Amino acid sequence: MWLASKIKQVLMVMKPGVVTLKYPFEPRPAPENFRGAPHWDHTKCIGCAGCAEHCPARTIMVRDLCQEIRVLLYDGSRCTYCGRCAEVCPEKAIVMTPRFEQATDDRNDITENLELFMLTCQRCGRCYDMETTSAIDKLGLTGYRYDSLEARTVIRKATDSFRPKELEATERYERPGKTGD
Amino acid sequence: MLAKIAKKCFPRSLWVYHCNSGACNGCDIEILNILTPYYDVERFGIKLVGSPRHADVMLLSGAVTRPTLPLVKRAFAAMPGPKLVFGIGSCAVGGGCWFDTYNVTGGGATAVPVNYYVPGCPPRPEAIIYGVALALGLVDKKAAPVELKQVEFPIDVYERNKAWEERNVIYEVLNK
Amino acid sequence: MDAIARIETGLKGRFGADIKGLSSPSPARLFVDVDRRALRASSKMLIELGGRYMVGIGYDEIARNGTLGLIHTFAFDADHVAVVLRTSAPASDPTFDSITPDIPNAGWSEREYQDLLGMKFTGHPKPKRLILADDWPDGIYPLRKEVPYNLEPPAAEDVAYRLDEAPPGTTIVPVGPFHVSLHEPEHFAVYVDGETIKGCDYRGFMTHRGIEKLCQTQVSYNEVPFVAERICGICGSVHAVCYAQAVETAAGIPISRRAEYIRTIMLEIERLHSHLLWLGIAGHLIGFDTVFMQAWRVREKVMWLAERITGNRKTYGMVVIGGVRRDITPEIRAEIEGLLATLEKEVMVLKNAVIGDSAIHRRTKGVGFLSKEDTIRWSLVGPVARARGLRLDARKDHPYAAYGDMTFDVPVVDSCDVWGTLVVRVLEIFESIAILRQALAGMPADGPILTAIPEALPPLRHAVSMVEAPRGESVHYVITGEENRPERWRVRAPTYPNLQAVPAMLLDNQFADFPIILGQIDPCFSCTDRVAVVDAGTGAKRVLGRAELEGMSRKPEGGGSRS
Amino acid sequence: MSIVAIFVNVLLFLLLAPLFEGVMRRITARVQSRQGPPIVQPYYDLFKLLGKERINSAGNWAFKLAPLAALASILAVVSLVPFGSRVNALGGRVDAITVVYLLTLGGVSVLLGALASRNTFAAIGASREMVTMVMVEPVLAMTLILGAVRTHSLGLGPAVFSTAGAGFSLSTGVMLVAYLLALQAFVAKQPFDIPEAEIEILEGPFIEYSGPDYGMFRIYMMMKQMFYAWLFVAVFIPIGRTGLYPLNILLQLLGTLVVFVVIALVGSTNPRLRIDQAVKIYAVLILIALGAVGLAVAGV
Repeated sequence: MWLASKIKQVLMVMKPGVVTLKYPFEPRPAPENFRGAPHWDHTKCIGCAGCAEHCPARTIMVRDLCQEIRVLLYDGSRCTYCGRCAEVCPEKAIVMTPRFEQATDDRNDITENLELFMLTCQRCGRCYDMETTSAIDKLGLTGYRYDSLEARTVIRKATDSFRPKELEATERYERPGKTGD
Repeated sequence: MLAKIAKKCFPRSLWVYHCNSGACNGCDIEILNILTPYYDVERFGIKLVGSPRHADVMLLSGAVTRPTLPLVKRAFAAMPGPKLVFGIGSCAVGGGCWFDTYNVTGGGATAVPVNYYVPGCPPRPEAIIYGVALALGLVDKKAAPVELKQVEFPIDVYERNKAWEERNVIYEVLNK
Repeated sequence: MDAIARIETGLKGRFGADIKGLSSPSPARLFVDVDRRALRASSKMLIELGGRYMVGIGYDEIARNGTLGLIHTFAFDADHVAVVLRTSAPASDPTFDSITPDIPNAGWSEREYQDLLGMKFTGHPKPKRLILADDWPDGIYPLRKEVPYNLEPPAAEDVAYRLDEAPPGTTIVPVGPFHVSLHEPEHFAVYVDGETIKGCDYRGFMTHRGIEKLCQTQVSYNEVPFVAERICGICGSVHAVCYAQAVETAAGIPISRRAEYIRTIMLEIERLHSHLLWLGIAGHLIGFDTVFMQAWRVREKVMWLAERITGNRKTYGMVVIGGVRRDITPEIRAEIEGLLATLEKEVMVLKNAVIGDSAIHRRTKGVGFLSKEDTIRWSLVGPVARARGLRLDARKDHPYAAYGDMTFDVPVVDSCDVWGTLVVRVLEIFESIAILRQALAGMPADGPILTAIPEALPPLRHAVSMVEAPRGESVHYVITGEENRPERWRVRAPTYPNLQAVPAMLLDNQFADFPIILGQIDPCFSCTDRVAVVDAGTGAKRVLGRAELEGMSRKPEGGGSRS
Repeated sequence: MSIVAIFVNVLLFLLLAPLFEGVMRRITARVQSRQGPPIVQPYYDLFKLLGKERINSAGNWAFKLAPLAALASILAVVSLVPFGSRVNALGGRVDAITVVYLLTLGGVSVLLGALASRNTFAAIGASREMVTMVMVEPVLAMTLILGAVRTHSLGLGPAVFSTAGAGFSLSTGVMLVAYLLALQAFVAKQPFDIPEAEIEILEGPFIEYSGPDYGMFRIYMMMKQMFYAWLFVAVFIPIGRTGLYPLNILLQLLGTLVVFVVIALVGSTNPRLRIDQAVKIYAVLILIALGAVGLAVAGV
């Protein structure tokens, strides 16, 4: 009886045969609405920082360098790929690409650095939570959002409440190389 | 001569030691998943072992919480010779949603030197296999930093030295 | 209504003066505000009236009225009612008399708020540290409002966790933080005499990540479901649904019938993959790797389906407050039906192979025995309770989402051991398939899947909600707050009560069975991160230092272990 | 010529033991419907282990000596054994009892290593290994004694090839059954791989060993497996009796391969037993073996 059940088991498991996928040598693409790495389309982004407000992992940081330039840094190391930013963006500038092969040996490979030109804001009212205040009103040089890109943390404080020492730490901002094409 | 053979055989037989330092066990299930029939990393010679003494690769999953920080360091120290550390999942790569709460010390890098990061929450088994293949040198890296500018700004705003501030009067107005 | 009336008259009769308020916002809920003097007596009475203790919640109201609030929740499963007992104490002297002597399951809640809120419980049998790390300085209570969420205090001097004294004649086997069978950092000091287990002490909390504090200070309402999903990697959407339901009942937001159906479908898909996962892990724990491989091969199709529906294999991200984010389109519906057909055949093959195998009988029958009375006393939930003759299922006792109009039966076995839990879980897979078919058929064809949330949710509303996770009943308690953020959010996972009973199940079993006995409750420590201690009976006092905790890993070069 | 046979024995066993282990891992993988490692994977594992750093965590001489003693004992057994049914120079001078003694020495050195590493899991592994050795070695000893009784000589050649020498009989049949059932325990594979239970006590006795030490224990385990599988073929199945020495070796290796396939199939379809359940089964095995020897003494 014991032997019979064993032989039956062996035959039973042999039926499906070898099912191993030859993955790294044959591609296994993710389904089309897969929530992979988010990508910012800098031509559509209006710099309203709605995504930075709504990211559960607080990996999207916004900093105003001066009256005209707002820098948006997405640090992929803590991103949990929940797709909340893509859902909240009023301009649908963020797309959850089906890219999942993000393995790397240096954490800077999974970051996105966007420089947005804020001078041409026409107060069109499309940006995030327009009814309370517009992004440009908050934008005063002191900047309503001054997250530390170096320490990669969202600080949610305006610049004027910073001590000078903290400001120096953020001086070493290097501009991204290529122009948005 | 033996050392040369051993070095050549090292990537072909990686014994993996799984260290969960505070993960939600989503990544642990994916780590076990790559041993199951559909993905089966044993074809690369990877085996899950129970003791750090026999291990070559430490699979770190989970944001290193305060109590596990010394334990992860000890487990890493207990591993012999040529060893690698893989950080699997957003918690190990950067600390996850709770990277800065009172009981979490941040990602895997705060405890041990991490060689390869596999982001994802949880990363697909294919993504983990891709990370392993990257370490074995079978594939090359696809991730690259993205840096974009909306416009090439005419004046260079970034010359933040004394001269620039005098020239630009708006700073006096605001710095009172 | 008669149940609520019966409880009200009972409580008023005994504690007329001390009861400050009775309110019943819905036919299935009763909120009782009682003075802290009568807390223990009223809790004892609720248990005698047939209640089952669920969870305790502590919250900090110092800013508002200078008090620390304490809530105990009880479930009356037969009458489909949940009773919430609320009391508070001035912040100057936050002492309550402990209810653990009558209700052993409350031991953990009270110790948790001793750690996190600084409350004191007189008469608690084991007031040891529970949640915070060993080197967390005393006096700092993280859940208090004035303590920032990202505080990292310097380590107190190397204070080692005092494990219980070992019974005489037993050696300590440290099933250490990184044990192959545990998959999660928990430490069991198992007291072994030869091969039989005499007792066990457990120091957990290595996966405590301060989620509740995070979601009270940093994360807003609609992001909390995405953090809730990552509390546990296997029953993620259970926590998200439970949280969303709690907020919706608290704020009174109605959600569309179609969204409820989609939530039910996602919960059942999660139960399918969770039970198949456990079947594989159980096979792995008794050394039968072929069952592990075959069960997970069958499970893989469910994961691929979930990936196509929701965009991620495990953290579905479907649930937000007010409904669901993605819809079940007709072609996905066809795919689900196709999967259910193949799954039924494959799981039938697995069932015959596993249940018919005498070798598995030998390793699971009579192992990890816990009598029905102990199960009631420890108020265990889920398949562990259903394998011991208790018909407990939140889907039937406290119906939520679309379970009201699903017809399914709850498999109950009374063999009181690991074998019972295995049979119950396999039968539940077939029940889930049946529920999924009914849900797909009964889903309203159209209708919105997400209702807009009003401007701001009304603050200071209390609500408790229960969801049947694959491991048992998961309870969430929410108090709504201002600035678009919950004031207090309490999570109790099913492993929380079950883990307390593990040491009782371990007594007088073989050490080789330790993994499978622990495995039968399908522990999800990241859900629970709680501590259980067994009274290991008599025994000389022997204090063990931190080194014993890391028995697994030692310093090289003559480090030498101290066994 | 018989001096060369010693080297042939040692070389063949050293080279082919990992190959058979690779075959077994491949079959276990196929039963679990997955592709499984390449056949030469154990070679990679061994060479990698030899290249790793050695952590001497217990620091005493017994801890360092144990792997050497284990490897030495199994190499001694392998060099004595009449492989390819030709008694070599060393084989002539020893008898069956020496082989049993050397095999037990291997088990004892594993115990020595486990207890020297002062680790709680190793201590439990050592106690289980002791129980297995005490209960299972007698069955091996009785197989050889049966051969000696039937061929009236304790010499290694006649004791091992007793069926070929004195023909098949009822006692050999009963002994065949006992040996087959005990094979899984000899080889320490799935239903009986309790001392090295990977799940509960993390590779049991070998938990503290790393790098070359653990490599030596692995090769020791592999060669022990191959020896027991070969012994089954040599004692009970009269193939490899032709005059040609290389042909004998080839036939016996094929027989060993078949035995390995059977071990792998049985191993992958059974959960691990607990030590107390296993002890009950071992007791039954010893009784069957004693019965067989009794029959042999009665001349049946």
